[in-house]
Amino acid sequence: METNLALLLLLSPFVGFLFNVFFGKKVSRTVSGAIGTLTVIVSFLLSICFFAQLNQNGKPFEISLFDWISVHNFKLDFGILLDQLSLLWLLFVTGIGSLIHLYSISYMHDDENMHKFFAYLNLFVFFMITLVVGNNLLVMFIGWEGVGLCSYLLIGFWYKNQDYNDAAKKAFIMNRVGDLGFLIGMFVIAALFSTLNYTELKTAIGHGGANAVMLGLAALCLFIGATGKSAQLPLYTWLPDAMAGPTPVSALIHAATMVTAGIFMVTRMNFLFDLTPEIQNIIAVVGALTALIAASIGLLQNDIKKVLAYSTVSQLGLMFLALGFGAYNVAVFHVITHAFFKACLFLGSGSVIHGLHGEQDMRNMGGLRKAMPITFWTMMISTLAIAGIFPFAGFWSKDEILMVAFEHNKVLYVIASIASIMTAFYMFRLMYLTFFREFRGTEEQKHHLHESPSLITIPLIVLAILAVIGGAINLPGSAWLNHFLEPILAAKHEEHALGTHEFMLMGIALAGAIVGILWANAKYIKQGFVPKADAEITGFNKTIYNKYYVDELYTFLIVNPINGLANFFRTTLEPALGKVVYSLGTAANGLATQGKKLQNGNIGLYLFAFVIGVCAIITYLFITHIAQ
Amino acid sequence: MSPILITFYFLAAITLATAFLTIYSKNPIHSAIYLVLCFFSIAGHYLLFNAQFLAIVHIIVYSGAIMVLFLFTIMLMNLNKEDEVHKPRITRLGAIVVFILTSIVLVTIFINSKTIMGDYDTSGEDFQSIKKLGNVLLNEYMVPFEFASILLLVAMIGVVLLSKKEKTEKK
Amino acid sequence: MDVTTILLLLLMGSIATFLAGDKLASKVALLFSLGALGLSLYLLNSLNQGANISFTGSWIDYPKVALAFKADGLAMAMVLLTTALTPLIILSSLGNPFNNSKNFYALVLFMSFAMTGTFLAADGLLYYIFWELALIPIYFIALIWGNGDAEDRKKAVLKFFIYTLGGSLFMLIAFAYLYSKAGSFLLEDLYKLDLSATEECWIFLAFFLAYAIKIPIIPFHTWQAKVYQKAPTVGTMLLSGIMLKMGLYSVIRWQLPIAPHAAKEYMPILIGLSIAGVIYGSIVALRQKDLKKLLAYSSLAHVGLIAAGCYTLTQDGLSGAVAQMIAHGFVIVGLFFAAEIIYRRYETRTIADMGGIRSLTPKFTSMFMILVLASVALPGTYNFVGEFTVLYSLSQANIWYAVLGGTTIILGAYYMLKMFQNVMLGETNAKAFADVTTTEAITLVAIIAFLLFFGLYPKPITDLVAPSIKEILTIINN
Amino acid sequence: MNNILNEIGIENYIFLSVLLFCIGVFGVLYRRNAIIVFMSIEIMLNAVNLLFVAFSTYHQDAEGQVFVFFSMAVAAAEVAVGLAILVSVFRNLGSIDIDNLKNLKG
Repeated sequence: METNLALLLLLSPFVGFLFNVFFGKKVSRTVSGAIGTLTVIVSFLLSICFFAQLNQNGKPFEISLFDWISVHNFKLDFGILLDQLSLLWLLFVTGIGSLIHLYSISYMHDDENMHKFFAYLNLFVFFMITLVVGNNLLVMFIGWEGVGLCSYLLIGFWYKNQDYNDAAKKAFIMNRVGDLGFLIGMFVIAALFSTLNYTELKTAIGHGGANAVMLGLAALCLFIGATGKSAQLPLYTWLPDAMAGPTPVSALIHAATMVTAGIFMVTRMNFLFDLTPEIQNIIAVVGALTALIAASIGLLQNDIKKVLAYSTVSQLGLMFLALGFGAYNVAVFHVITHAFFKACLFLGSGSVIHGLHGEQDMRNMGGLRKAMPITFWTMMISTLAIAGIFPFAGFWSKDEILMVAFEHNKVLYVIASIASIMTAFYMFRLMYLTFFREFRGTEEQKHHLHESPSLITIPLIVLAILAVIGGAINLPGSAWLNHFLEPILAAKHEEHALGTHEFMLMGIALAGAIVGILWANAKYIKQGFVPKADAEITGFNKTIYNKYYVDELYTFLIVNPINGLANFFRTTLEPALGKVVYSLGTAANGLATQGKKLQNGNIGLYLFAFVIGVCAIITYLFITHIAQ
Repeated sequence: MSPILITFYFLAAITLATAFLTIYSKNPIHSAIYLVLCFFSIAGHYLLFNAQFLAIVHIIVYSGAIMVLFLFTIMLMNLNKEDEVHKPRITRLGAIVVFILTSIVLVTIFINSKTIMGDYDTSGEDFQSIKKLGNVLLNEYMVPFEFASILLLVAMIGVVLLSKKEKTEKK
Repeated sequence: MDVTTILLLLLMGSIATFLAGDKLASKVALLFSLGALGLSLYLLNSLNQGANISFTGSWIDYPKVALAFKADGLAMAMVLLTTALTPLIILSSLGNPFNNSKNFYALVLFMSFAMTGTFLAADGLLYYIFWELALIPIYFIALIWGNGDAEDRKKAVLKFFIYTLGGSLFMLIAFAYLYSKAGSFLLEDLYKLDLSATEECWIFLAFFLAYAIKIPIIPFHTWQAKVYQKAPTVGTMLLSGIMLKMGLYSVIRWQLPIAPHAAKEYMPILIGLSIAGVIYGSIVALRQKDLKKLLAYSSLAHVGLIAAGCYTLTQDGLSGAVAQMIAHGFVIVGLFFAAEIIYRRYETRTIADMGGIRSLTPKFTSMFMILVLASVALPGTYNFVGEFTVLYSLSQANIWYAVLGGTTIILGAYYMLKMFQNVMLGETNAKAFADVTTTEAITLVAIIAFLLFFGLYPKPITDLVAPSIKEILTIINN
Repeated sequence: MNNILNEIGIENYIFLSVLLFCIGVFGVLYRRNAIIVFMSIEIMLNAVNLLFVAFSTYHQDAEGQVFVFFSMAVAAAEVAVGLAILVSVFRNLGSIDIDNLKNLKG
């Protein structure tokens, strides 16, 4: 029974995918959307069932479905593991997934390929569930690559625009760089422990005795995989470009779920990372730097979705910071709250874009507060949450990260704090530019301003509520999440007793957030500043606006050399190699030409050659005869 | 020196001299005549061996038939003039060098190989009379003998065909 | 009932196709190829039940050549690859009108016959005969029914023919030498031979030359791209789908067990060359303007990885290589067929002339997409199973092999997706593009179904192949 | 009957034959006139024939003489055909200078 339910949980979105692929075109758009949504809701409900069951007996549920790949030292089966971590992820993946599916029914209604959209979305949920529920690394890898594929398909959903396709391709390829790291990490682990199964690995690693260098290598490689999927330095540049996809996609894949896969994986393998402090340090530094750099880029972006994208990168950086300190539960906490408010923000921005018929540039927005009150209020709540204002969800989770940072490393703490001040600033900049003062768009657009339909606003409201109360799952003191995750995490983490120390840190964080907000307020409300047109941006601002020219740098350092090499190979080396082969033939030809000259038809010459040859042969025979 | 040895040297000298002159004369007719002399001297050698049958056949076939053919051909081609251009000097030099080389090689080989000295067997049997040869030819070598006749026949037909005027090709 | 029946059936099919006349040729050929597929499945079944389906008979007394066919799991896997791909290839060609189609299809079946023989032969000379026999039909197929400028084609095909033949002659020399040592060409006798180190080196190199050209491993690949481009798509499929595998299979069956010590000694160089091929092929593919040439270079990259797997001399490497061979055989046939489908409609193979096909033909797009993804070894496709196992075996030998070989998953994604984007996506092309016909769809769906099924459940093939590989490995390690 | 070789010695005949043969070779190389070349060939054949007869006597056996007989038959046929060819060459080319006969040139 449980097996069947687990299979249903896994396969339900896949059924939705199949339906939409084969019949989606025949049924009406609403039906295809409804079925797509329903299948995800089924998974969500089942996740709740399993969750309730786990809460009761605390026993993880693990089954092996069939043998998959076998190599000489171990067999890999295709198995499902439903434990605390995977169920937690399942809950918010399918939960937020259902909301976003619901939202998409309305959002994508005018698109002729809506059934495809839902097919891909369902496929994504399926792969995401696979990623989460797999009982070994390789099954996770299926999901890992699968969500990458869906991300590719959905970023390039409007495939007629080659820029979007480029963005999709970029996302896929950068992810694949990480995937190679993941693969290598798996190879190292498999070579060391002859298994990829989590439970077996945990015991095996627990026994110790493994080569520390190899363990470090494995951890590093896995982390490289995580940087690809979770958009960390140096592989983060694909995520802002990924905003080319439809907004629900950005909300679901590039904010709430897929990009957290890296955190999931690191948390999953926490017993490995705990043994490799050097790698943990690297993770922490990478996370902090990512948070800072992405936040600073976000300061000056004018595309509403780009701002959110950099915000996502920055928040992911904070989560990795926590992971680097071994505070897995804190990272998971932030993942969950972040999923709530970031999804809400993206959906809200989608609602705005929907209302403005595709306009994404904040310079052409403004004053939408009155026209779109629900969107405004839900987004406002989420913005407060992400800025870390008490008592919204983001406050609690972010505060914990900062506290952990403070404990371990003061420098990283400062960096993270600066990043969160920046976050507060750019988020409120976004809000002010979008919703306050007068509308700056065309008359035509102004005329059509309207609040979005209820299918769009309901998910917004739900998510906004969650953004308010989400912090409750791990309030200091009660710390339900910490307890819940205890069986998963190898190392025990001490509770933060709420002393003065902690209150002071909370106060500092809150003050920082308020400083950021006031700064934004002064600049965009009081002064009424509107960002300049692209051409007028100068100086350091220009560097930031152009994302520190990192894309250009990558193009210059990696893409161009490879393309140059490809051109060199194609135009120079290939023909040269071909010529080498041909030269054998040419040599034979030359020999023949020379040989032909001997055959000149001169009988006298032939006779000479003949006689001399006879003499030579006779002499040879004679000499060998004598020698005997 | 026995008379026989003197005869041998005499004949050998004639053979070599005429053979050389055959090649050396500029006029083909002269060459042919020297060649006839050469053949006759070789027939003399055969007689020295007491091979009468061969000597006769040799004179008939070579001096009679083959040389007549040569002479006829020379006359047919009207080659009795001394109009032949000699080969380039280098070729002639080369020919001489090769001649010497070949001679040296062959002579050295025969010198170096086991020379047979002293008494030679004399079985006393008759082995080269016409009667004996006829027996051998028509018993043991009957088939090759018949083939030789076929060869000559074919050669004859071939010659006729070859020397026929090729009317069809000219058209 | 033994494996000779398959060979006979294919040979008879070839003759029957020739006699059937131009109108019926394709149908007769299809029928016989399906028959061969059925027969090989039946034989596979009896092999699984423990029946002996090998065949040994005498043929020539002096030199001693036996008519020996060895049908173990490995050989049967390759035979099945051949007999399964042949009907698909014939099916794929039904949309093309060929002049003299009776000759064409007879040659296709004959080639299938020769390749099957190569996979089965257990006698050196017999094997060599089949090996060279396979070259003749493809030469004519590419020469007579190929595309592009006739002079250019002639040059490319002649180069291919002489080049591969030249390489094979070294193998013949090696066989002659082995015969002088063993007094027999039989596989088992050759396995038992005790060669000195120098002898092994020379034998190994002679074999290597033959196989490196056929596979091809860089820098012996120069014939490949041009021939793939110039040959008719059916020829390209036969070449890339099956014929390349002849080289790889022979490495496992002949080269490694006969000269194991040399293989061990040269291992770093061999793997290095193979991996260089992976990277080189991928990079060259990036900038190809011709669709078929791009696929040719992608094929170069993939077979490089397979060869690297073979030369690791481990259980994983070999079984991964076999899996990858089969997967690559299917996927490359599918991809070339996709290129052909586009060619049928647009009459071009230049990537720049395509674009925007997706909006016109959703079904074809999906199938093409799946093939592209299989080619970049997305988990869930059989290619992933192969690539994973091969890379794993490489990582066991040296982690850097796996890192360098693994660049294929990045570069492969790069060039394949770039190609897909330029061919299928973008603004709608003004030209009409009819969606796939039924036969085209059947062919593609069959390939995709195979790849996906075994991608999730590769056990049957792994189990089939594993005993033979174990046997070969014991010979290698003795 | 006394063996004649007892008085002359086989080696004399061998040297004679060798020299005669070499003169033939020399003629073949030295002359351009095809007829003379043919004559040289005849000289070489005769050199061999002479040796045959000498050895026939040496062995006291008829076989050598039989071979001379056959060799003569072949020589006769050869000369007949050869001369016929020369005649036809002369008719076509107007010359029998072997340096002019270059039709074999590849």
